[in-house]
This record gives sequence, structure tokens and C-alpha cells, in this order.
Amino acid sequence: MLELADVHTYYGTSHILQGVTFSVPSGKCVALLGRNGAGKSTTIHTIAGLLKPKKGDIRFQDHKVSTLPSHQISRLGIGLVPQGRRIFPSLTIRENLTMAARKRKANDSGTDWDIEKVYELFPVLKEREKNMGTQLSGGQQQMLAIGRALMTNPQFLLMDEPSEGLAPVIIDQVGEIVCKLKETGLSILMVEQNISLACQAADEILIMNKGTIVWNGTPVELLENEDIQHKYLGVS
Amino acid sequence: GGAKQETTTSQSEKQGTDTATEAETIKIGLILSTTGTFAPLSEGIKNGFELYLEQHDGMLGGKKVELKLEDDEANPQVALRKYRQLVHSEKVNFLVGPISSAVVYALRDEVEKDKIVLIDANAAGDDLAWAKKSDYVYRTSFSNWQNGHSTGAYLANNVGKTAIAIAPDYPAGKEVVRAFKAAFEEAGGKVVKESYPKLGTNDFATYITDAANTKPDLVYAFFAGSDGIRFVQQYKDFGLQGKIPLGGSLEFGDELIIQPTGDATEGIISGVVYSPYLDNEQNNQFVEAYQKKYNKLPNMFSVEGYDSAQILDKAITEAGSIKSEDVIKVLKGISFDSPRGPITIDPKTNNPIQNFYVSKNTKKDNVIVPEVLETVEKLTMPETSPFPQ
Amino acid sequence: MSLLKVENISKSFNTLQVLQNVSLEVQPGERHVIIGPNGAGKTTLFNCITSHLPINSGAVYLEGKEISKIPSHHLVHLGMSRTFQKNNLFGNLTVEENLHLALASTKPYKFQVFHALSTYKDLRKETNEILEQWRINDRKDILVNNLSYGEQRLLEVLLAMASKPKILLLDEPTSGMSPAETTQTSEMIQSLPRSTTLLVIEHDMEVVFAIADRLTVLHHGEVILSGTPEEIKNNELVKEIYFGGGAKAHA
Amino acid sequence: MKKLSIYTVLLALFVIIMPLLLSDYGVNLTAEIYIMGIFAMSLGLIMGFAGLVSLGHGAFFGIGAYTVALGGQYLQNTYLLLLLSVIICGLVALITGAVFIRTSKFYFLMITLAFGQLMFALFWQMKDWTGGADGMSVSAIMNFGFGEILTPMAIYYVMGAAFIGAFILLYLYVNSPAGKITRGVMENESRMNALGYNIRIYKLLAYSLSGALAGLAGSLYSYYNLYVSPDLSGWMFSGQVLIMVIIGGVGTLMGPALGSGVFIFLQNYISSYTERWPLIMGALLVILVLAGKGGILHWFQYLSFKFLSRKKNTSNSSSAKQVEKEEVVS
Amino acid sequence: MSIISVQLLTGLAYGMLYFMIAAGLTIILGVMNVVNLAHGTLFMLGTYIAFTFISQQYSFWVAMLLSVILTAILGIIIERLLIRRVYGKELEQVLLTFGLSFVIADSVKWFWGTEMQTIPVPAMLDFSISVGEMVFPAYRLFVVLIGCLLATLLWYLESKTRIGAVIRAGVDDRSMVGALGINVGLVFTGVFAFGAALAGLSGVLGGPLVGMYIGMDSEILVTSLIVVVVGGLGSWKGSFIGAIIIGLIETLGKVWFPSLSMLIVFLLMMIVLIIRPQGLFGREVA
Ligand SMILES: Nc1ncnc2c1ncn2[C@@H]1O[C@H](COP(=O)(O)OP(=O)(O)OP(=O)(O)O)[C@@H](O)[C@H]1O
Ligand SMILES: Nc1ncnc2c1ncn2[C@@H]1O[C@H](COP(=O)(O)OP(=O)(O)OP(=O)(O)O)[C@@H](O)[C@H]1O
Ligand SMILES: [Mg+2]
Ligand SMILES: [Mg+2]
Repeated sequence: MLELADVHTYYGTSHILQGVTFSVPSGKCVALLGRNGAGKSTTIHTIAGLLKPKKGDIRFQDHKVSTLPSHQISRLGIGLVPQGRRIFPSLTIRENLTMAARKRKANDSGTDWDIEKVYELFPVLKEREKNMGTQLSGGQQQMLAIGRALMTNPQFLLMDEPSEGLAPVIIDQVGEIVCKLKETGLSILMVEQNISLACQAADEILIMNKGTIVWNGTPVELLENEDIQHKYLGVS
Repeated sequence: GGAKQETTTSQSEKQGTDTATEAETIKIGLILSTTGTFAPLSEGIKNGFELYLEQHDGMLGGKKVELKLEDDEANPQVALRKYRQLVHSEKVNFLVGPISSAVVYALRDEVEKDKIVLIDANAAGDDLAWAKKSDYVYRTSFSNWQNGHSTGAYLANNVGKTAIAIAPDYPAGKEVVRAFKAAFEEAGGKVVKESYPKLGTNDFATYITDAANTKPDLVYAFFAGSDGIRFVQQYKDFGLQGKIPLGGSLEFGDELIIQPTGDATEGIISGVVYSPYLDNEQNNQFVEAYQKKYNKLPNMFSVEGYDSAQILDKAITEAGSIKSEDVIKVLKGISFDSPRGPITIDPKTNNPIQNFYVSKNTKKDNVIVPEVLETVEKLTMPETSPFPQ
Repeated sequence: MSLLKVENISKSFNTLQVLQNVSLEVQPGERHVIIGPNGAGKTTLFNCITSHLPINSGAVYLEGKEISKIPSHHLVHLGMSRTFQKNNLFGNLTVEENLHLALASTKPYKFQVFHALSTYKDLRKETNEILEQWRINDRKDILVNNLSYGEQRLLEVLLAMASKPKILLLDEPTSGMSPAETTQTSEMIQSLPRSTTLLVIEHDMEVVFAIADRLTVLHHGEVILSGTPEEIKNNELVKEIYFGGGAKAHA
Repeated sequence: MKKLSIYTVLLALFVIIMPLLLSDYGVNLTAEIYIMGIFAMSLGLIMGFAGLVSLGHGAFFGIGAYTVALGGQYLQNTYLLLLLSVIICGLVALITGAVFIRTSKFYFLMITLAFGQLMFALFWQMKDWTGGADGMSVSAIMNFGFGEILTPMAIYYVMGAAFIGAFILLYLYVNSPAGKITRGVMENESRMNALGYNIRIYKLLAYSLSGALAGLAGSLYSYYNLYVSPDLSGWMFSGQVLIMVIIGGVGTLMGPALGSGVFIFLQNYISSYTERWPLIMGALLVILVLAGKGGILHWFQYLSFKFLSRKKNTSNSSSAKQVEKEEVVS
Repeated sequence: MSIISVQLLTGLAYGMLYFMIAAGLTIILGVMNVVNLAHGTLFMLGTYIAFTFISQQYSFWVAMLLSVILTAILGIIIERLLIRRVYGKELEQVLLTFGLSFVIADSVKWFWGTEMQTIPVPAMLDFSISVGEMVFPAYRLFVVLIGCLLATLLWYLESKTRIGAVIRAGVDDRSMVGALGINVGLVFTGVFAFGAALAGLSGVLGGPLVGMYIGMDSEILVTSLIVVVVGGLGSWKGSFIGAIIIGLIETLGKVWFPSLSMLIVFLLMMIVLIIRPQGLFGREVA
């Protein structure tokens, strides 16, 4: 569904992504792990069109997206849950959700997300819908960010550390949500620090280090491979 | 300390005049306010000046003239900087200038020091003729006192005895009104109320409705530029035109206000020094030439510019020199024929003695024309200020 | 005497009651961790303790002295320092300059207007010590905006520690850090001298149980339980509202 | 410290050499540029190092100028008059600043605008003392105890020295702990607060210092121009200085002074050659912005940075960055 | 009609005119975070363009329409070519729009000359309503009406459409809005053009009241900036109330404090900001 081929991205003169190649099959969840500063967010941003790759090719379904502006990429059906939530502070919670709303394309068959469905998923958002976005607690904001991405009715979801700042019980819930979303046909690329969440939700694991993919395999393989865990994830 | 300052600067100044006398051309610095609200006034002066030059082969007093135009932005601080540039760098021989009185007062001290002749083509501050009179500054336009004084007697004798006076809250406004008030009350009238809206007021409704309420015999107003246009317009909109006679300063009889406001100016009585419809030989020629060159009617400012050139022409010719000391001897008391009538510079005030034409704006062949009701002959400023300080 | 004592404080935003009669005591040298579901009021509690928000009722005492009305910047000089849940750094300054600013606040020369800051040796020395200790010497000239998120998180903690506080309030210090950095930070927190008392909000259970002497559980703005890690771990209610099936509670 | 000595020597050389290259008028204009340079630096200080953008800085310039104009009628001592202006302006800045800094950003801009207009109106309406809209001549003559300073050349050197003095003062301040802390306050108020700083005190300190310096510039201007009018406090003038600061480069010390030089020079010369000077000036400003490096000084830094990094391509990026950062204060 | 009611109406009419000018400014400034110092010149341009068409014998209404369209197009050009490059850089915006205002104002002077003019009141409104002894020009009532219509339109756009939220979000975090599938560039161009069109519209409607002259741009700019600040940034409702307050204070101030007429609005702004540093309706700065 999504394919990256030899993608290079720079910040000014610093070469961050140094030839990233991987693909995310339809209806699957791929988790991207790696230490801080490895380039995970940069990868997500490059796919979402917030950064332009200098070299390489990104294809989504039949489209070459690496040259498109971000709003067109989003309209192709790629949703983004960014790192740090990036809630709009001058909008109320309801507005944060409604401003993103977009109808699902007629020809695909996933669940049609609307504000009621999102409220069902995260009831606390409904309680506080008149509050400004930044008046939520950190974890609540994370829920809002996920809800906002769902409002665009994506076929493909980019999630940058969705579990950050969430209580364990909610993390479990996020895992469940991810699985549910997969069932509705959504594909997901998820950056995660929480290895157990990643292993629970993902079908495939990628490990990134210094701007390249250094390992890939299934969750089971990763859990068995203490070497890799230690070397690239710093798990002792 | 003043004496010392003079000696130190006069040296560099002497150099300037020396080189200039040798040269064939004379340099004239034109300090006007070409940006901002004074732009139309400045354009008139510049046009008039250039017209005179064109008619005289670009020469004044038999010498080729090089004009240097500078914009003072109606700000005395900027004007001083431009002044220094003109005098110290460009080494001009004469200055013609400013629109604003604040600028003329700022320049006055400097020209005294540098001994440069300044022909005041517009700035009307009274004090320039009195406390701040300078041997180097000669006015070709008119003073606020003259402007306010000119209609006072006529209005009291012919229109009514009680008046409300309105003028903007800045020195010119106050000076015109005090002169008007003195003349009006001397002739038996009474100014019952004075109001001073801020300069650049958008809305005079408050003052106009107040006037409607007070019911004086007449309203006397002094407003220039866009303020004047708005005032006249709103005087009509609020139904006072034709109800309470409006008398005013010479601006209300000038093309600059009549042309854009049209019918709204009908009936206003003002004391003009100039109108393109004045019938004298000088003026007929002038209007024709001006219209030919600029494709529009001249206004009072065009004449000010024209006369500034004319007075310099005459003075240089008569003095046979462009040295300031020689020229100022001639300038005192000089007379010439302007499109507005005969003019003499009063040596007591360095201010022109000239006719004022009390006129009423009247519609003729679909255009508004100031029709002369009475001529105030040879209006001279008093030698010292008649007002208590 | 307890170092920090929170007595019956309540806080509401308009009609929303966020804290209700919260009381809490932290003994000198203690490592006290606050846990609770999202939106329980943990960050708000911090804001109330540090005077970033005015409290509606109750009082906060530091070493027996009431501090509820003392402006937040002054608390630093009484020995209380904090980090923010959302990174709050000097993005356009370098790492080194960030540390300089953090260190200078307790220096007598902070109102000095003539001597260059760089001439103060003690400041340079302390900065270098921190840079060395955390092995970020090579990052010192980088603008903070250009650091990755996890690196910024670390700096957030370092800034708060610079004033050598008696009590340090950390709001989710390891959120957004990779397991490696999390371990490192957790170790760093543990290695802090006992002279620094800690009050920590954290969602990472590994970290929580690695550092906590005592735990307080906050739920809907109320303290529902306070006790030793063992007590908390085995509490059914906490399992239900927070740990979620207890699956990872024992990591 | 070493850097400062180098800058000071360079500036001093500049001040000494310029008269050899310039005409009388050029010297005179440069003296004015020094004064405006001090004024622009004072505004640049709060804009670039405290994040306070003021559209009423002319208020202090005006107060300084009128202090000399009015005080000069009773006092002869130049030191005393200058000191008086500086103190009055510093105090006024302290008092008004205490109220103004409660507002932020655009609101600060507008409340200072109102303050400037207030002073403007005051000078305008106290006609008996200030001559009102017509302005007043200044009778004070500069005398530092070595005789009266009257020749344009002497005035030039006084202004040049004052300029260098102001630069040194600001350089010291900007690099001092208080200066750096103020910069931190500009970057992130809430963090500075959490770190234990009273942010208001630092803002106020910068604002008062800036006001006092603007007052000094105003009082020097009074001596230089020998004529003052309310326009010195008007918003047009304040706006012009603001533009000078931005042209020169916000966040640098010398930038604003450079900006004032360029602005005054251009405005003077373009307007002598064409009546269309506003159009050309405006277009130049637009082009400067579109070129996208910030102010003029930023351009210098950018070019010299390029030059340097080409020369020593061995130096890695972090040390190159260091160069860039250090130059910022110059 | 008593004197005081005439004065109140006058104040209201001016307030509405200020509102129309300030609305464009506040939308661009508060909502897109762009300080548009060229707003005054767009206002001026509106007047001059309308004057040209009217003197070519077009009706007032046609001239108004054309003027609005042309200023909107100019707005599009300005946003696309210039403003676009300085989003988020406030000081550069100041420099850019200041330079632009110089360029536009001087071009106007170049093209139209320095003559002062007025735009005649449209014939169908060229009458006065008199009650008792007092007279009130109908055109001013018309201006009040248009002001109210504009307020209604803005209210509708804000509360009944998504556009308001999208724009505010765009200011908070532009690239995030893009990542949600909204073409921020287009939205911002639209908003800027709308603001410019409002400037043009108020230029035409203000023509019969304030006239047409070189230098009108800066006077109008300062007043409208004050309106925006008194009302509170980014809130058109604030500007609405602020404009009415300023219109009334200016009018009544002439009666009550004649000696303060020069600085009454500045004083008002100062007092408002001292009491409420974020303006009357501005959001509290967090
Ligand atoms: N705006 C920027 N300018 C320059 N360099 C940047 C910028 N943002 C990130 N970097 C650098 O790019 C590298 C990769 O950053 P990225 O944010 O992709 O890391 P990450 O893998 O997402 O880390 P984390 O887990 O901390 O979020 C880091 O070394 C960082 O310093
Ligand atoms: N400024 C505010 N205005 C209104 N409500 C607020 C404000 N700040 C926080 N809240 C609400 O108060 C409650 C407590 O928030 P707080 O940030 O303290 O939660 P928390 O325990 O830190 O949660 P998390 O673990 O998600 O960070 C939440 O429901 C939040 O929405
Ligand atoms: Mg990341
Ligand atoms: Mg929290």
C-alpha cells in the first residue's frame, strides 16, 4: 500500500534519512522503533509531506506522493497523529475535530468516522467539548489527536508515538483500537517507544538507527532477539 | 554665544557664495511638502514657479536657474536636514519654501546664521512678520492675520452681528480666528463661541449641529485641504447651507476646495487674494498659460509659486547681484504686479501688502465662481502684534 | 517534619472541579510518585504546588512555611524546582546557553549588568560538569529546536535540576524517551543524592517502581490511595482504573 | 572583553577617518546618523534582546530633547543637562514600563504608540513653554569644560564619541548576566519564571535602560539641531526608527545603528534625485524582505559566514555555527 | 431629534465605518497573524478606484462593485507574491507591508495626482431626514446599515461554517492543518483577499464622508489599528464594539472634553489596555 524506496531527507545541511526503504502492506500495522533522534519522526513527516525528500521515491497506492504538497497527500487518505499532539490551542475540542472532518470516499468500505463515533471512542472528549484544546490533560490531548486523525477518514494512518503520556490502561485501549482499525481495513505505520504495545499491535517491526532501517522482522522475532533489543533499543 | 556661532559658520558660507558668483547659473532650493496631506499645495507652488521659469527661458535676473526640489514631509526636523543638504552640500543661493509654519520657524534661525535668502511661498505664521521677523525671510503669500482680518468688517457690516468661529486646533487656526475676531468685533460684531476641532477631523457634525442650535447670524470657519472639503460637505449635509450664512478664510474661495465640492460651496463668503476669474491683464495671461501647460485652472498656490519666482527675478535684476546682502536691500519694499493685483513687500514686516477680495461663491454657467463683493485694498499687517502675548 | 505538605487543596476551572481536598505529605529524601489516569489532575496538582495556578482552598507548606501565595519564581529560591509535561525550553538558544540560564538563577550576580556572563568561571565549570555527566558535550552548541524530542526531554529535566533544589517536581520525565533513554533517565533519577527529594508524575510502570518509595494514586481529582509500591501494586481498584488488567504492573 | 576592545578600536578608527573622506555636509549628516544610531540601538535593545517592540520610542527622544531645550534656558552645565535627560527618561520609562509590560506583543506596540502620542500632544499643547506645534529654538550650547563646542567638526566628534560610548555600554549589558537573562525572558517567559527569575524586573530593566539611552540621543539631538518640535515624539518618527531597526537587523547591536545610517542616507539622497522617493524606498524595503536574510547586518554575517566556511572547510558545522552565534552581538 | 441623538447617530455612523475598515484588518491581523500596514493604502485605493469609475459616469454601485473586485484581486496578488513568504515573521511583515504601503501610496499619487476630491453621495441616498429642527443625512444611516450587514455576515461565516476554525487552526500550526488535508495556502489567500476587499469597500463607502486625498491612508490606518486593539485581537466582535465605542467617544469627546480632542482615542486605548491588557474581547494570553 505504502512504499518507500531509498528516501533521503535533510534538515538544511544535515542528512537525516540516509536511504530508507520499506513498505506497509494493505490492512497491516507496521511499527517503527528506534532510539531518540534515530529519524523516526523525520520518516513520518517525510511521508506526510511536511518534509520533502531530496532523493528517493514514496508511493501510496498508485500515486507518487513524494512531490505532492501535504494537503493533497492527506486527501489521498493518509491521516497523521503527530508527535507532541499538536492540538490547535485556539480551537475548542469540538472545533479541533470538526475542522478536520472529511467524508470517506464512496468507493471504499471502511467505517465512516464522524464526531459521534469519536466521542464514543473517547467519551471524555465529549464531556469537555466546549473547552479549548490545550485545556485538556496531556493524555486527553493524545486522544484528541487520534480522534482528529480519524475524522479525516483515512485509509492509512501515521501514528507518531501514540502512547506517549497515556496511562497503562489507555495504552492497552490504544492497542485494541489499532487492532480494530486494522479490521476495518486501515493500514497503519506506528512509531513507538513502548515495545510491548508495538509487539501487541504490529504485524511487522522495523528498527531504525541513524537514519536507516537496520532490522526488520515479526514481533515474535524481536522479542526473542535480545541482542537487537539491546543494541538498537537499549533494552537491558 | 550666538555671535560666535555666526563667525564660525560664515566662513564656509563665504566660500559658497564666491564660487556661485563666478558660475553662470544660480541654484534655488525648493523646500516643499510633496508627500502627505500638503501634496496638492506643494504641487501648485512648484507648478507656478516652473511656469514662470519657462516663460522666462529658465532664467531669473538674467541667470540660468537650477532648481533643487526637496520634500520636508511637513516635519521641521526633516526640513532642517534637507536645508543643510541644500545649503551646505548643494550650496544653493536662494531658498523658496515651506508650506508649514513650523518649518519656516525652524529654518528662520538657520538662514539668519547662513545668510541665505528665503522666499516664504506659503507658510502663514504671524510671528514671522513680528517677533520672528528676519531680514532674510520674505513672504510672498499672506499671513494668518491678513487671512482672518480680511472678511471681519464686511461680515459684521453686511451679514450679521453674532458669529461662531471654528478652526482646527493648531497655530494657524488660532491665529486666523483671533484676527477675524478682532476685526469682526471692532466692526460691532460679537464672536459668541469658538471651537477648535483637532487637525484632520473626519466629522464636524458635532460642531455643525451645535451651531444649528446656537443660531448665530453667521458661522466663520477656517479650514484648509481635506478638512475644508469635509467641513463644507457636511455643512450642506446637515442642512445648514443656505440657512446660516457661512463666512470663511480664503481657502473656501479657492479652486482647491471649490472644484471637488462643487455646489456645497455655494454661498460661502470668503476673503480671497486670488481667483482664476479675477479680471486683470496679468491674470488673464497667467491663467491661459497655466491652463495650457498643466491643463487645469491655477489656484492660489500656483500664484504663490509664480510670484516667488517673480520676486526673485525682480530682486536679482535690481540688485545686479546674487549676494544675499545686496538682494535683501532690494527685497525690502519691492513692488511687482501679480496675477492677484499689485503687491508691495512691506519693509516693516517683510509681508506683502495686497488686495483681498471679499467674494461670495456663486454659480455661473454651472461652475462655482467667487464673485467679488468688495475689495479690501492694500491690506497691511500691523507692525507689531496687536495681541497680548 | 515533612518537607512538603499539601493540605486539603481544591482547584476548579470554572465549573469543572479538578482537585478536591487533596492532601499529600512528602518526607525529606523521599521519592514520591504520583500516578493516576489521564486527566486525574496530576499536572494541575503540580501547578498548584508551584503557584503556577492559584488554588481555591487549602494550603501548601514547604518545610513548614506556607507557600501557597508565594509567586512561582520565588519558590526556586526556597528550593523547589519543576519540569513541564510539555517541553518548555529556549528553542532558539544552544544547549549550553540553556544550561547557563538555568544555572544563573541562583547566582548572586544575576543582576550584574557589566561583566560578561562568560567571565564567570563557576558557571562555566558547572555547565561543563552537567554536559560531561550526561555525555552531551558534543550537542552543546546545537540549537535546542534542532534536537530530537527525546533529547529535548532530557534537557527539560537537566534545567530543573540545575538549581540544586531541595525538592524536584518531575512531570512525566521519560515520556517520549526511547527505552534506552528511559533507563538512563530512570537511573539518573535514582542516583540523585537523597538530599534531593523527588515528587514525580510518571506513566511508565518500570520507572515508577524503580524509583518510588511511596506512591499516591489520584483519580478524578481525589487521592484514592497512598502507600508503598507493594500496597499499590496489589490494590484491585488501582488495577482496574489504572493498570488495566494488571498485565504490566509488575514489569 | 578582547572582542569589545577590538570593536571599540574599529569604531573609533571609523569615527576618526570618516571626516577625511566626507564633505562638510557629509560630516554633518554623519553626526546626525550617530545620534539616530544611538536612538536606533536603544530601540534595538528592547526589540532584539527583550522582545518588546515599541511604536512610541520617540516619546523618550522627545523628552530628552525638550529637557535640554527647556532646561537650557536655566542651566548652562552640559553634563548636568545630559544627566538630567537621561535620568528623567530612565524614570519615565521605569514608571510607564511597569504598566506597559503587562501587555504583550501587539498590545505593547499599541500602548507605547499611545504613550508617544501623549507626549506629542503634551509638547504640542504646552505652547507657552514649548512653542507648541511651531517648535522652539534651543539656546543651550554644548560645553564640556573645554570651551564651547560650536564647529560642525567638534560636534561631529562629540556625537561620534557618544555613539561609541553607547555601543560599549550596550555591549557590556547584552553580554552580562542580566542581558543574557533578558534574552532568555524574550525566548520563553514561562520557563524563566519556573527557573526562578522575576521576569518583570528584567523586562523593566531593559526598558528603562533603553528609555534612558533614547533620552540621551534626544538630548544630543537638541544640541545638534538647536531646534526641537513635537514631531520628535510623533508616531511617524517612532515608526521610522522601528523601520531602521528592522532594516539593520533585529537581535544585533550594531544592526539598528547601521539601519539608521542606511535609511537616512537613502532617504536623503533618493529624495534629492526624484520625487518618486517613497516608491523607491518602499520597493527597497520589500526587496530586502524578499531577499530573506533579515536585516542588513544579517546579510553581512551571512556573507562573511559563507566566506569563512569556504576558507576553512576543515571546520565542522558546529564550530561554524559558533562563529555565526558570536557575531550576533557585534 | 435632539442634539444628543444626532451626535449619537453620527458617532454610530463613524463607528460603523471604522468597523468596516477594522474588520478587514482584524481578520488579517488577529486571524492570520499578519500585521498589514498596507491596509490603509488599500482603503485609499478603494476610494480612488471608485472615484475614477464614477467620474467616467458609472453609477456609484457599479463603481463600488468594481472597486471591491479590484482591491480583492490586488489582495490576492499581494498575498501570493509577498505576504506568503513572511508568515510567522512578524517584524518582516512590518517591513514588507510598510514598504508596500509606500509603494502603493506613491503610485496612487503618481497615477491620480495630488488633487483632493470627494465621492458624491449616490443620488438615491442624497437626502436628509429631518425631525424637528435637526437634520440627519440618509447616507450615514445607510453606512450604519451596511456595517450591521457585515457584522451579520461575519457572524454567519464564523458560527455556521468551518472556515473560522480552519483559519484559526492555520495560525496555530500551519503545517498540521495541511497534514489534515486542508489547502492552507488557498485559505489564507482567500482571507487576505477578503480583508483587502473589505478595505476597498470601506474606501468606497467612506469616500463621501472622509473625502479623497493624499495622506488619507495613514490617518485611517492608525484609527483602525486602535479599533482592533481596543476590541481585542482576532475578535471581529471586539472590533465591532470597539469601533462603536471609538466612534461615540470621538464624537462625544468633542463636546465633553474639547481640549483633549487630539488624544482622546489614544487615551481611551491606553486606559483599556491598562485595565485589560488583552483588549476588551481579546482572549487572555495563556
Ligand atoms: N528542525 C530540525 N532541524 C535540524 N535538525 C533536526 C530538526 N528536527 C530534528 N532534527 C534532527 O534530526 C534527527 C532525527 O530527528 P527525529 O525527530 O526524526 O528523531 P526521532 O527518531 O523521532 O526521535 P524521538 O524518539 O526523540 O522523537 C535528530 O538528530 C535531530 O537532532
Ligand atoms: N486550563 C484548564 N482549563 C480547564 N480545564 C483544565 C485546564 N487544565 C486542565 N484541565 C482539566 O483538568 C483535568 C486534570 O488535568 P491534568 O492536566 O491535571 O491531568 P493529568 O492528571 O496531568 O493527566 P495526564 O496524565 O493526561 O497528563 C483534565 O480533565 C483537564 O481537562
Ligand atoms: Mg520523534
Ligand atoms: Mg499531566
